[in-house]
Amino acid sequence: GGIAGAPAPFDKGGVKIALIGYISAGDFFQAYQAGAEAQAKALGIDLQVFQGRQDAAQQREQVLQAINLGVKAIVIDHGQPEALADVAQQALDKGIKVVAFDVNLNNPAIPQVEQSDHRLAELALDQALKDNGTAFKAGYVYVAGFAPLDRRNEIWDKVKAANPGIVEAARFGTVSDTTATATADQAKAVFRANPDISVVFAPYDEFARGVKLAAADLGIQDKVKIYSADVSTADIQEITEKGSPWVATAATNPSVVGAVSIRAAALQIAGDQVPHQIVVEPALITQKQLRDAGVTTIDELAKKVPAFSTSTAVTASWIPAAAF
Amino acid sequence: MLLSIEGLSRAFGSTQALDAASLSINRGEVVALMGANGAGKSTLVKILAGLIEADAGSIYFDGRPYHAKSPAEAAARGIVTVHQSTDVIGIPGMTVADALLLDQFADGRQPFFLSHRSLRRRAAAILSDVGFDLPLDRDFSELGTADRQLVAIARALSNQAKLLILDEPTASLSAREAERFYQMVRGLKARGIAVLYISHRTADLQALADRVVVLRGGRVVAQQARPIDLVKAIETMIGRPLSLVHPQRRTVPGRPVLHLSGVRIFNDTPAFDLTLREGEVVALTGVLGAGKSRLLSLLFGLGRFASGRAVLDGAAYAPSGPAEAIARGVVLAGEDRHRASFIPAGWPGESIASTISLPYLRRWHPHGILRERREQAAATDAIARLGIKATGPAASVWSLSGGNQQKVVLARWDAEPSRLLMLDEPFQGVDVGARQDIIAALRSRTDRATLLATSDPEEALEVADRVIVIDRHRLLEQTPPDRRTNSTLIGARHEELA
Amino acid sequence: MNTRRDPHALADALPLAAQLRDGLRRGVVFLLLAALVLIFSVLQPAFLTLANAMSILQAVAVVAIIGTGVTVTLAVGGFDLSVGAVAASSVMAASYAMIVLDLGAFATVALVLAFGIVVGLFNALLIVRLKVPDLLATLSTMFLLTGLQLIPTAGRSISAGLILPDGSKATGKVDPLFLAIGRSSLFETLPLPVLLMILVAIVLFVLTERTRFGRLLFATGGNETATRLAGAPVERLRGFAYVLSASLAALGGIIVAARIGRGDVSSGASLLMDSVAASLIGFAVRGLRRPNVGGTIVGAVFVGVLLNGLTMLNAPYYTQDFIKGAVLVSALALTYGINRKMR
Amino acid sequence: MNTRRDPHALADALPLAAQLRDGLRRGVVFLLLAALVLIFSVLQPAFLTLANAMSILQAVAVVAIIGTGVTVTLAVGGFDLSVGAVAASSVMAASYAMIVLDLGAFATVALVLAFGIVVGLFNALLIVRLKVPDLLATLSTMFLLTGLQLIPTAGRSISAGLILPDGSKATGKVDPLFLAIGRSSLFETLPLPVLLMILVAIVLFVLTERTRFGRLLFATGGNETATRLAGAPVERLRGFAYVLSASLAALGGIIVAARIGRGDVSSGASLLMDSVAASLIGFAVRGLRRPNVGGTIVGAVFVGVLLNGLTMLNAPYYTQDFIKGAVLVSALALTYGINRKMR
Ligand SMILES: Nc1ncnc2c1ncn2[C@@H]1O[C@H](COP(=O)(O)OP(=O)(O)OP(=O)(O)O)[C@@H](O)[C@H]1O
Ligand SMILES: Nc1ncnc2c1ncn2[C@@H]1O[C@H](COP(=O)(O)OP(=O)(O)OP(=O)(O)O)[C@@H](O)[C@H]1O
Ligand SMILES: [Mg+2]
Ligand SMILES: [Mg+2]
Repeated sequence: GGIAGAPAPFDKGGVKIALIGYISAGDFFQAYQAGAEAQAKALGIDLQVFQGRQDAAQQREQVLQAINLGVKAIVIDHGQPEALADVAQQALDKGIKVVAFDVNLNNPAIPQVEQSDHRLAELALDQALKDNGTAFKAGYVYVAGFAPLDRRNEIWDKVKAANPGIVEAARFGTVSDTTATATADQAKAVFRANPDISVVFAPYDEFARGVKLAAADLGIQDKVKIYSADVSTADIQEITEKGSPWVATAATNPSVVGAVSIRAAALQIAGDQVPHQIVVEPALITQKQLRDAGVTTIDELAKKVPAFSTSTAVTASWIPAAAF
Repeated sequence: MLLSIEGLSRAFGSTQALDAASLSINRGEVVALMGANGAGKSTLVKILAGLIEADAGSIYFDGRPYHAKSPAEAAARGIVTVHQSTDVIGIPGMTVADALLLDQFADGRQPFFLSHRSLRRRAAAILSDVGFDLPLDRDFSELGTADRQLVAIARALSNQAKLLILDEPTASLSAREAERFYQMVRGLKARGIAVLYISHRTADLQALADRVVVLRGGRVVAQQARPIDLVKAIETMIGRPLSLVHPQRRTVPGRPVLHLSGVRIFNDTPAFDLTLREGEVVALTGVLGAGKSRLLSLLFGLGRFASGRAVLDGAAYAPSGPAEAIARGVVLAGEDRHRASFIPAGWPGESIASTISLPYLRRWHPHGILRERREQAAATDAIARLGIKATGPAASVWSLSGGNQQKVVLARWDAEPSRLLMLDEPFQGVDVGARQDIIAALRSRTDRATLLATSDPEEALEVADRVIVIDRHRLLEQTPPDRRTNSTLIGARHEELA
Repeated sequence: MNTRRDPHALADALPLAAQLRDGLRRGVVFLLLAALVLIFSVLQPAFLTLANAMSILQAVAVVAIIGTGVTVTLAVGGFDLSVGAVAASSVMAASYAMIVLDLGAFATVALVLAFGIVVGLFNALLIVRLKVPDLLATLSTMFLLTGLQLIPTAGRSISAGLILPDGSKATGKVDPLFLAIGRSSLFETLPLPVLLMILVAIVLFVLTERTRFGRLLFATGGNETATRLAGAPVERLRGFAYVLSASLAALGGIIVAARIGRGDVSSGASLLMDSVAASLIGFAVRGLRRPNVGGTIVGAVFVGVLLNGLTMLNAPYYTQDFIKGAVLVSALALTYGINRKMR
Repeated sequence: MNTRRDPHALADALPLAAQLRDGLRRGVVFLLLAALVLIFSVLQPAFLTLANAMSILQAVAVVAIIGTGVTVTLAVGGFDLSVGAVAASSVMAASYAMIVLDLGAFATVALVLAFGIVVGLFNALLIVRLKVPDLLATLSTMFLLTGLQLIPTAGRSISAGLILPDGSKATGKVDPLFLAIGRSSLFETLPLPVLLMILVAIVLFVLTERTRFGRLLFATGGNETATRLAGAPVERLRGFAYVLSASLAALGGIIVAARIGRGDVSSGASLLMDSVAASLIGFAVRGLRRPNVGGTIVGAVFVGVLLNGLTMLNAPYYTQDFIKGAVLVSALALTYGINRKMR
């Protein structure tokens, strides 16, 4: 059924939208998808989800498939711009609306939803500078080739350049089935080789968990501080644990981003204008804040930190709020 | 002179397999190379075939020096070989037709593009040239040892060879195929093709050899041209006199061990009875594919009789598999040693000692932990008793000559007492001297029944108290006890059946 | 005239039931495939269109091409674990050639194929000359390449404007002609990668199943000693198989690079798994129970149809792997499990 | 797949040069290991400490344990591709048991090990009863599990407070006793996972190399027909190998779960690759050229030392894979390449 009072075609319902993801596994993407699905349900949208499975060629193929299926709009969630730009243009040519999340398709007709990795990194690093001053020995966890990490890396480079007192004593990191434990194994070697590291910037929660595990194994939890990005229920528990060296993380709520992406698509279908740049502001979440508020899960976080749970970006009176 | 070999030597570790051997062959001549197991015959063959290299010595072939580094090079010079091992003839998973044409694929005599029909036609042509009968579309792995030898022979004969080397090609052929094979070799000889021939069957040598060369310990110790005194040659070869006396039949047959009543091998084959008694040696003979191996494997629990009843030592006997058969005291030495008995080279369990101990691990290592000494002792004993030529119990079976490998198989099943010992083609490649010793040992045991399958009627007569002919899966005749007078009769019977 | 009793040739003279069983065994993959197509078409009419069929083939083309290479190494009794890494590093090599070295499409393709051949020769050297077991040799090549591909760019993906480790900026760009390899279609219907897949399939099918060369490849895998004794150059045959599989993997990498238009850092692990899966499923096709090129292609298409159909039905990604596994298990159980009574 | 030595090759006692060559061949992995330790200790004194040695062992424990299981399947002539997926789904199963089913540490461990055994039996069923080729059977099990592990939680990872697909909230939490499996140390020095690895290694080393049972395992892998004809229950032996490898993979999963303290979604592909690598490198240890438990452990430690040392020296991550591959290739070339003159 449709929504009474909504502009066409949402008054009748059954609008087809495709959500084409690049990365399928992992909490972030699950939550993003769940948010998108919830918003789609609230809008009576028939959402077709394609799984990119980290395969850029396949994701490109799926855009073509979505065009063949006759959808009204396509939401592209991450991916490789080079692989997508021309097929996105094909979709536009066929009158299909396109929304891109966290992948810069560099096309004025495509609104860009962003959780702003730059902002994430800035928030976390600002807090690190506030806590530790501008001169300290740092460990940095980074693996190149992952777009969000690469963007967060740009900020790290900038902050280092601006604060010559920050010494990057070691750079490590690994992405595998067991990212957290593999990173922990590396972190232990790093801490042994560089006992004077006091700050670790781990801009991905799996990395942060690995570093925390290493610090616990070595019994140096009180000597280091970990700053990260992203958050999940398990992360909250680790951050608030007694003696945890993980002191702050910066994050957006992926479900909110998912809902915003769908709303951007829906508004376009209804004929409204949406801004080209739609930024969902991340929030800084500190250990102190969490402990003080007694937050233990992501839902409680959403309830207690409203900035984390909703976004007023791109919405309209006829769009019902999604429940997630 | 087609081939002349001067001072050829080759050592494997501490074993001097060939020790300055010299030999020559003329065009159109059939030279029999004789020698006890481990004398160095196959080593010589392998060097000529381009499989291994000599340490010293020179070879001239067809007027030019010869130094083949691969089988392909040997074939290009006109030397074609049938090797002793039946494991190296065809490919499991490919058809018999493919096996027949394998070297034609390799040397380009076949067209690049193939069709199933032309392939089959060419393979059939090869078979009809030699007059053998083989199922062309069957998977090669399903062929028995004898059929495999036929494939190898047919393939070799289809080649344009100047020198044909045959290393025990007839070890498990029956009289009929062997006779057909003799005709073929004579035909080649008439066309001027030279043949270097290795066999432990005196019948072969008598039928074919123009000249014999006797090898001992890697050296040529004697040569004889026609007329050939085979007994003398054999005595030179084994280094002791040959006792030509057949062992006598024991007068007292013991208690029955196994009794079969009304058994059928297949649903539509006739039923038969059979009783085997303690202390007797019974030989089962018949043409190739008659069902000898099948009967033995059914008794060993590899499949079931279509009907009928078996009783072992008074209790019903219907083994579900080799494990149960062995537990009941029924053991089988299979006819294809590579497939049925040996662990591959480089893998734990390839040594002589562990090859012998494999069925007895529970008995010899009762606490589960391996006691190397127990099996070393058994192997040392076997090496001495059967005259196995080896560097020791820890030597790999793959370092043994063909005949010595076969002795290891026999030693395995002789290492512990059993009720019924079954041997399928037990003397393949075993030299005359060793065979006599083994036969004597087999016959000296009165605590078990022995049933052996052989395609050679002579051999059956030589070893058994009783000879049973099998044809198309039925037992045909149990010959009366006096074997010598009946030898011609069995031979005739054989011909008639074939 | 064969008068002998033949326990294994019973199939031709046997009851109808057994013949049916045998037919089922040979046809089970095709039956399952037909069933899938039927179900998906009923539930989602858009499934059974020419465009979607081409999408499916397009999606499986790379895996099928790499899979045929793996199949050839399986045929010679080996196993190439490095194909995924070769394909992944070919993607990097192609992008590097264009973006950093500023080469054109032809030079790039030639360079990447040459790279594949070199890797194949390296594998062949390890396996044939140094006698390193196949799995071991290709596994180390896999690690080598997984690392090697990252070194020229210090782990970064390659796209226009890349900053090189020495701080300078790459000046080249991706040649549109190169992109056409992955993105253009013949007569607006047949995507070029699909055409390449069909060509590779035909050539390799004929080569392996219909020529004496193919016989020797299988013979080498079945019994290397016997094949050498028959005078075949088994070493060269095995070497050939590895060079072929690495070249095909490089071709697969070229197609991927042309489709995504940049050099993306990836381990190639999923390409390896998927192409191995295709060649292994191929064993079951036509009940052959051995590596075969035709089966590999069918296997790849089979998985492609399954995943495409499930996606169209909006099945969550985590059920897709499970269903893939379940369908695979049933196909195998039917192919191998049936007919066991006959022995 | 051809892991066996040529039946016509030999290695008997020979002159001094040959003996030296042979010694080098047998010791090359240890020599390389010693060289690595030396270099790393000189460049970074913190490397050669007991604590760091324990860190290295801790890092390789899971891979080593899973690798020994793979080794046993290699010994019976098979290959278990499903171990990575079994370990990954054991991580999920352990967390599910505690967080959703609210079980304690003991019940959880029992449940996960039982899960491993069931998967092993399933593999054994496919391989031994239905005669599906090993690679094919374990590959499909891998796909099955990769999907299956995600279904109970709809693809989410599992931690306290998880929202189940039906909307309710999980009430359990991770038992601290369970976490101790991955995080506690004996006498403050020997981490429990390392202890487990040592126990597994000793038990399996003795079992495979020193008992009649081990002899039968290898015999089955060497020549199944011959082993059956010698009266051994080859089917049960092969089944045992798969049950063992799946159980060890489940144990590996338990350790991972206890280290990370939650159920993380992963395919297990890198666990598979690393443990296969360990068992294959094991071939080269002591020049055995065959699967062996001792070698597998040494192989895992070898890779662990390399990666730990390189990390300490701050070698960029992208060079590590390459160096790993290069070191592997040299070890292989030396182990297998030497001594070829003897033919
Ligand atoms: N690969 C090998 N490694 C070690 N020793 C070997 C090898 N091949 C042969 N030998 C040894 O060389 C000697 C000669 O073996 P060869 O195979 O030439 O004997 P043969 O005359 O063919 O014997 P048979 O009649 O039993 O076949 C034997 O002592 C054998 O053990
Ligand atoms: N284990 C087996 N596997 C495959 N085929 C077999 C097996 N045993 C026997 N056969 C085939 O069954 C038929 C009956 O042969 P069987 O081996 O019993 O006869 P045989 O008298 O021993 O002859 P042969 O001299 O060929 O061994 C032959 O065609 C043989 O190839
Ligand atoms: Mg010989
Ligand atoms: Mg027989």
